[in-house]
Amino acid sequence: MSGDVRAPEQLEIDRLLGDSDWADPIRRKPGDAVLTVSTEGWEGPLDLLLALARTQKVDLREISILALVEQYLRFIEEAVELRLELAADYLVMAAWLAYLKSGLLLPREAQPDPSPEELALRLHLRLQRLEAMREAGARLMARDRIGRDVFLRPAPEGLHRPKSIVWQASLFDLIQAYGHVKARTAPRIHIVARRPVMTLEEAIERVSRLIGMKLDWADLRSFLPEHADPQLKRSALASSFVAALELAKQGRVEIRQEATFAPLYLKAAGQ
Amino acid sequence: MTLSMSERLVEAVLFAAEGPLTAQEIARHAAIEEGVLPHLKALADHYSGRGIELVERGGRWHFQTAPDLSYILRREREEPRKLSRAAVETLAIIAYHEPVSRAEIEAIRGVQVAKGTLDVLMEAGWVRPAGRREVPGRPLIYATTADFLAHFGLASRRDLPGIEDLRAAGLLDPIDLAMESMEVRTLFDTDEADEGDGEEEL
Amino acid sequence: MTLSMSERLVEAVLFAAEGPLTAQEIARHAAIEEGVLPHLKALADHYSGRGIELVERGGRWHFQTAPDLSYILRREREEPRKLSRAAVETLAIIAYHEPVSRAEIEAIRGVQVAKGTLDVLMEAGWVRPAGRREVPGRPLIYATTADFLAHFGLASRRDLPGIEDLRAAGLLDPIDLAMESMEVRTLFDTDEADEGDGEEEL
Repeated sequence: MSGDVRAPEQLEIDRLLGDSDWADPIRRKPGDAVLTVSTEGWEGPLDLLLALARTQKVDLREISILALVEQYLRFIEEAVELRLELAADYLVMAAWLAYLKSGLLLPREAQPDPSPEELALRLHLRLQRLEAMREAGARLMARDRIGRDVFLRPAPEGLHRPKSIVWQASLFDLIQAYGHVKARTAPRIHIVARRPVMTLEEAIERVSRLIGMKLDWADLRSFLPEHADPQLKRSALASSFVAALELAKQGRVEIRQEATFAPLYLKAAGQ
Repeated sequence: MTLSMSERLVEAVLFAAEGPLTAQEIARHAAIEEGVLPHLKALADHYSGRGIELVERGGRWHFQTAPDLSYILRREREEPRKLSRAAVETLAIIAYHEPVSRAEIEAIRGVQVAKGTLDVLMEAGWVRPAGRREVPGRPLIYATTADFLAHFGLASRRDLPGIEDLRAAGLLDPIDLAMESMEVRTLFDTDEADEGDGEEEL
Repeated sequence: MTLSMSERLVEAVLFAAEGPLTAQEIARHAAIEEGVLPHLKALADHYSGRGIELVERGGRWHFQTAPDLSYILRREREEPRKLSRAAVETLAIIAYHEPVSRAEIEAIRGVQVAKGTLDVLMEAGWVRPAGRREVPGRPLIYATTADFLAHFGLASRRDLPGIEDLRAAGLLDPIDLAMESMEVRTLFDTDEADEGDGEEEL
């Protein structure tokens, strides 16, 4: 787990970040083939954050949360630039981290509740716990395991038993059997496991289409689908926010915000 | 007695072997260049008079229980028997829905339950008759026993994973359905309502 | 070394047994009235440094080959199927925190427990449902089994690598508890859900 052996995904991060602040990066040459950056290498945002934290090459207890937040936001930004489809939870985490970052940078008296230090500490503790379990798992797998390192007699004779017939079945057999019965006889309802998500592409398409129909500054929230369920709304908000940033960067929209945390207003550029 | 590395390897190879091995096979498995016969003889001496002995039969070597202690071994007819799939399913349904009648078990399984299946479960001491249902025909109803809980390591029936837990653990995935459909079985009119009732009781 | 009749019996029982046995089971099979623990200890001593060793795992005893011979014995054998990263982490979380609910596993990993992960661990015989947590919703809780200890060569859960250090560092406590003990003012008495707040503020 530790040491200098660099996981492929870590090399990917180096490549992606292309910056010497964190670790000896592998610089991307201009004209390189398309980068293969995806979030599939990670099991969710926390996993990605932990991988990023490791690139700081210090004890996890000493990592800089602010630097980590910046790393994550840059990763997401790069991924967005590369027009990669990001799962909603990565964007939600990005939004939360952006909030945390602004909190950490605010003067002390203006800090909201709960304090950003507390939120940062929570994130820190979560990363420590995940890392601890990851290491524990690795150490567990490295033990002298039956069938790999130590061996039993393959075909013991078996012992005389007090009862003449002993029936064998385990709890797993039992609950598995019940699962089978239920799966076999229950009415088939196919539930699409995929959560309702608005992809970045969809959001860009939607925001750029709607922006043309708005004459004046319009709240970002007015671009969201009205009758969507709460899950899709969360995803749509996050995606539309990133879409707005992307469109602003392309010079197609203007963004205005009255104050920190005030509503975001969008307008088609040049109107 | 301190064993040499070669003797230790010969001992371990014989212990973990699927069956009797020739000296050549032992040497190969233990990656020993020199002859293993002296090691085998030393080990056989060492084990003499113990609970286990090392013996040679037709040029092959193996460990066995000392002959005077063989009475502790299982006799052939005592093979522990694995419950049939039908029996495990029936037991599971009784455990989740008890008390249930045979007709109710069949409705839930969607397959007929042979009389012998319930007999096996009762013989194993896991299922008992628990009175009669006060409906026309007064069918016998069945429930699980304290032995059942003990055998499966459950404090109570409420500790059985619920449907949601099974789903989350992947145990409701119809993986084996292809296999199932190949089984010849009698389909009953499954009354889904029955199932619902049972679940509520858990 | 000359063994007593009782020691011979204990040795033979363990040799012929199909799985690890508790001291009680050994006494019953060997028909020994007195305690077998002294015999087990004598045998374990006798086998130490040999090709085979007698070990105690979770209160049950079994013979296995000596771990230092693995490099020879492992040749020609197939590696057991590798666990996925998700399964390894889930197993570690259950082992170090047991008993633990699915939601608690998810809180630590930051992702949902995929279908099939718990299934695989239960099928391997390493994890079992261990009752329900007496909180609203009565979630099922999971724990490890004696087979888990045997497979990973642990005499007891106290032998889990680094568990004392992790406990001392508070890394096995829930985050809320850790926050409190750090005497940080906790305004939100909720758990991980706090994080969701951020995004509403956009």
